[in-house]
Amino acid sequence: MNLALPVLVPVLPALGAVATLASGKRAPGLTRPLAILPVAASAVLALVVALQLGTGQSLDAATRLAPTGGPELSLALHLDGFSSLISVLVGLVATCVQVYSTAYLKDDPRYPSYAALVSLFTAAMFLVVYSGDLVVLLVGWEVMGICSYFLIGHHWETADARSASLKAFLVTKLGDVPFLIGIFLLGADAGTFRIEGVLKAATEGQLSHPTLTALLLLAGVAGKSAQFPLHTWLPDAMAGPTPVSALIHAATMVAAGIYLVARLLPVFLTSGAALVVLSVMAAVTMVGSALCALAQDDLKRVLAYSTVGQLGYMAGALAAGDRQAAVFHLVSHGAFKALLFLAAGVIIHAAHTNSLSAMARMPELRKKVPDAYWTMGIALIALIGLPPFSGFFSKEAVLTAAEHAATGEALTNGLGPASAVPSAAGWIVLVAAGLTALLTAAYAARLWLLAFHSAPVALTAATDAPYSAEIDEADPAHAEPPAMRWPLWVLAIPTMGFGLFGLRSDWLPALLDGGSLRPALETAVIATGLAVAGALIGYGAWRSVTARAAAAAERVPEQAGPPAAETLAPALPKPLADPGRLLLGPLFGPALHGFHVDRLYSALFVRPTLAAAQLVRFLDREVVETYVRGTGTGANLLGWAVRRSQTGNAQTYLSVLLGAVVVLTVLVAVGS
Amino acid sequence: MTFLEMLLRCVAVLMVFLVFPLVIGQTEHKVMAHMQGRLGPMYAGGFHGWAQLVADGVKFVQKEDIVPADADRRVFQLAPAVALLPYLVVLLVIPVGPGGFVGQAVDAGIFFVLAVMGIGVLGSLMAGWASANKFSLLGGLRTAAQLMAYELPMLLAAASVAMAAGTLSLPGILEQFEWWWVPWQIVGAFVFFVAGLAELQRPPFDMPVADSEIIFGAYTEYTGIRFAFFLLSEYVGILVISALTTVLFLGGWHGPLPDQLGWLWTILKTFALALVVIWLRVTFPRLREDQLMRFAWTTLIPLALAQLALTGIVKVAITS
Amino acid sequence: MSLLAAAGPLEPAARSFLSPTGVEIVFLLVGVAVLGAALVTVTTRQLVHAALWLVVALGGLAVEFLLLTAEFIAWVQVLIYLGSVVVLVLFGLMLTKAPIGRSPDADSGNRWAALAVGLATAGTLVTLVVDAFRTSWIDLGAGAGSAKATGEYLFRHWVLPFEALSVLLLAALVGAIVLSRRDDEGKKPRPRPGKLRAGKPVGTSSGKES
Amino acid sequence: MHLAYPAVLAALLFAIGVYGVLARRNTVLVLMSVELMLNAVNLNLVAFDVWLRDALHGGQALTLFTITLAAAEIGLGLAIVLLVFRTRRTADIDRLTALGDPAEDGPAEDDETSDATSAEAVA
Repeated sequence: MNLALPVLVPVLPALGAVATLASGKRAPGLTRPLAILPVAASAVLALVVALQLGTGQSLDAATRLAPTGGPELSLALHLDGFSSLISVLVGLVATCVQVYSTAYLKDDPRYPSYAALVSLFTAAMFLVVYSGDLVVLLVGWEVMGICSYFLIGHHWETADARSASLKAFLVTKLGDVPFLIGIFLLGADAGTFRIEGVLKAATEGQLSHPTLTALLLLAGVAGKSAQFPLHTWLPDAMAGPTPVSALIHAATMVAAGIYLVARLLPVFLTSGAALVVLSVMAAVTMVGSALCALAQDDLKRVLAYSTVGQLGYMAGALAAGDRQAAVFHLVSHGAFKALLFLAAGVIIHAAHTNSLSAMARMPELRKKVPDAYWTMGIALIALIGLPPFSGFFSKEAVLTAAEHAATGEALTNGLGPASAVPSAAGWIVLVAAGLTALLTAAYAARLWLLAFHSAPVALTAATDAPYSAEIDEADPAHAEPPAMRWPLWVLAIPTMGFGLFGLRSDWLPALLDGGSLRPALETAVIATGLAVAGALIGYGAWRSVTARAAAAAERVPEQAGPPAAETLAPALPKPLADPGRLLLGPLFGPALHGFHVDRLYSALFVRPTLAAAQLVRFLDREVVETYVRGTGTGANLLGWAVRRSQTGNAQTYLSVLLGAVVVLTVLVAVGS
Repeated sequence: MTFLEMLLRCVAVLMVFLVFPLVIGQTEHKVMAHMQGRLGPMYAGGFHGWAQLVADGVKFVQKEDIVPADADRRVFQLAPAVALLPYLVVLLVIPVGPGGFVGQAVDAGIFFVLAVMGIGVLGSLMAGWASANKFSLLGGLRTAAQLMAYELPMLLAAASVAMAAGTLSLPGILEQFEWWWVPWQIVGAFVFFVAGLAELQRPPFDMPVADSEIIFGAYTEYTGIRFAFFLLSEYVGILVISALTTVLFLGGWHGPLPDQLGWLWTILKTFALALVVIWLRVTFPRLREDQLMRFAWTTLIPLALAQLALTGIVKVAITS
Repeated sequence: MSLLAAAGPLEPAARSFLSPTGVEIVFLLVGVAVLGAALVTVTTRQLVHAALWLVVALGGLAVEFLLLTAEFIAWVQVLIYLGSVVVLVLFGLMLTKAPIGRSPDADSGNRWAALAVGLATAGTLVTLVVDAFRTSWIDLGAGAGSAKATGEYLFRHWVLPFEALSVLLLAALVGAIVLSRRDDEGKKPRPRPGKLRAGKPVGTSSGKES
Repeated sequence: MHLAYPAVLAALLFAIGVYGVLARRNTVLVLMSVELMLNAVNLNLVAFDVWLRDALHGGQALTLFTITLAAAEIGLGLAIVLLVFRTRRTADIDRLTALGDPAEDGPAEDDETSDATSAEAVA
């Protein structure tokens, strides 16, 4: 197999990024082709590489990068079914996002730098996927972090975007530091940074502190893949442009963490404690994020919490020892989540607001965006996990893996003994996944119904709707351009059909570890039942609040008249029309604010850091500076004393000089 | 040389000092009177106004000796003596005839003469400053500047003669004298004589006492006998300069008659030069101050240097 | 030399401070006069008097040189110091508007420090000199200071320093001229000074016109 | 003659000159005192020259040079004094203290800067 093809896959978008950035100001016409073509070419190349590699094979190539005293750094390439699958996904999503962006950010003056960053982001993800060396992987990992910082802060005019980008950067870095130490530990124990060397060492039990190493790596994964407790950056990252959200959530950044754990799963299998921690992490993430999603008003934040939850599913599958299921869900989730975000972008574009309650008061929204309406429905069904859409199959795979782990026969597919996975991890994941399936269906139904099927409560609603931060997106007066519509349908195809790949054992499983991905009967029935129940609960709640809202809407004009209705409109209808408030009850407030994890962070990290900074500042200003000023004042005093003697009177100088000469003479005369 | 001889010599010099300037003064009166057609000096004493100078002296002595109220009294009173005394000392060393016919032979005589004459300027300065009068101060300053300026060409011209003779001693120079030195050193003689006139502040170089500008310069406030001292110092000055020019450039005692009458030649030549000085006074108008300085620096000094060069060349030519 | 001879015999008969020779007596007397004049010079409050007392001190020193048989140097002392330096000093005093009478501020504030330093210097130097040359005797013999001798050593052994000194004098001359020039002289065209021509006052009228 | 006489005379003259240089206020008087010191040196040179009977007569030659130098010095010195007098209307040497550092106040305190920093710290 020609090595140039896989090498070109990450190199092309990187070159495209450089070219876009270089030509952005001077040749604006070149920007769009330069943004789309390299990424598209990479996607095609990734597909070609995947096809050439075929199933059940892997390829490793390496060239020494830098000789060091210890473990060597090498530019290593590793291709197998996982990387093929994910690289195709990345290529597909990135291409769609780039195409979509050409229309979405048509009038943005900073479009060239944005496109370049997206290309670079894609290149970094390709690098992470293809890398066979942990240090090179880390390079891609960090480049993604920086790109996400810039992309989330694309609208840096708004304080939200600035703080969100900073938060994303800092939180992911908070995970990256232990991650780096974990990589060094791995390299030190295995004697190499090559992944297959590390895996070999792990299976042979050469790791000296497997639990510690795994936990350190988990910190990085939690940061990158937005797992509890480092998930808080992801909902805030919605301040970035919607295509970026799609890119981050579907294919690149958050996928990187899951992909890394999948690659290094043998390492994690050496530590049962780490797996339990991972499972707890996944469970908390799933349930918590689902509850939060139920309470959110911002469309994109709902989707963001749903991403966090689905990532929890993947982490749960990994905790159950089945990386097949995780990657399966990753790919199917990548497809439908990208679709969800792009559709959401279209909706936001049309409604010109992010707020669900504002959309609810908008008449005939579904008529304005029929493409988004339908594709979003498809994607939501996939999210809920109803057959026969892809989400059903991939979620079933996760549940099956969790069930097997709970019964002590984890589907490790030869990566380690089934007993390596504690059954507690399986149980935790299984219960949490079931609960989450219920909640997911509920918030998906709420989202869908609120956005498209609410009866218009007040005609004036559009005026008070909170505007989207994306002020400079495409003109809302016109219909969505084709570049924003057809990526939706392109992505809808895998959303609907990808799950079928898991049915035949010679298709997708052959590409992966070879285990079965067929849904088991009882879990399928239970999960589907839970999903349907959740959807029905959501529907019921919606009907109930809609009826109450209609009653209230009749009362309001009688009491206060139109002017009062206008002024009170933003405050009154919202709490009534939201089924989430009815369902969550007292939990609604905390869930709306992400269970105050941010406040916890603020208390745990921000305030101590600020206090420490204050202390350092105090020490610097009052203690150190006192000495500095003291030396200054001392020098001043000394200089003042010396200055007193410099009167400019030559005779005084001469008196001292001659007197000193006399004294010297006497001394010499007496001394000799 | 015994103490008695020395005393005799000093007394003789003092006599010369007291008599000759008066003779020159009387001569000036008479000569000027004749030249300018004045009648005044013809009457005093009857016979051709012989007692004019005596009358002047009596008049000066009679007058009150006034010291201005704001003046520095002691300096004011001391100034005429300081102006007068150096000439007396100089007279000591001027040879009159051959064979020790001189007050006191000094080894570096020419040098001594010039050095001591330089002190005379102090008298004018003291007088000008102590009078507490702006015109007097200006006159004193003018005197100082003029004397400093003209001392240099004078020294250079004298150096030329000393070089020719190979000695600094005045009798020594005269012993070396040949008749052709007169044309050889004629430029030096001119420079020396003119510079001497300027040293004396005689017309046309009497800017320090220019009455049309600063009344009477440093001597404005002086009256009576002290003023007479200044006048006397001027006449002694004429005598000294004439005698020095005679000794240095005109051969001194050398003449057609035998050496025993050399003193006569010296006196004759000296008086002839004194007549020239008087003649110049009635002939030339006063220069302006800047013309005076210009004349010294741009005419006399180059001339003196040229003379010096000529002397050197001829001297080397003769000896080699 | 005859003047010196009149002052007393020169033979070094008794080398004792108690039986001084005539030259020594004259030297001491003149020395006392010099010191007195110098003291008055540095203490008097009348500025011009200080300069005049300086004349006395320097003249006394010339006599001391004569007594030390340095005749030529004595005359040089008279010519340069008395004839030129003091005149220049007086000139300077008058140009800087020295007042007649006592100046209350002739001495600066640190005169007591100056007195201390001066006394210390005097004490140290006198002690040192007396200690070192108590028994040394000058044999005042042949006239080593005559013009002839001076010329011989000056132009035989010291020609190069002599010439160098002439260059230095030239530099000092130029420096003094540069320092003395008024700055505004070059700015406006001065009236052209008339030529020196006897009998005709040239330049006065033209000077007024321009 | 005893060498001590001219030597002591020169020493005393020099000390008087030192006193004059240090105590006099008028610059011209200071220059005069310098002349006194120079003459003390001259006297020493001559006396030691006569005492040593040096064939080169270094003492007397140096004396001549010193006198010449003194003439040059006084010329330049007076030119400088006149220039100073012309520009400053004074010849008092202790009023020519332009090279001195005027130190009327106490040592400068940087109060404002410290206040500013503390204000920043509070903010």
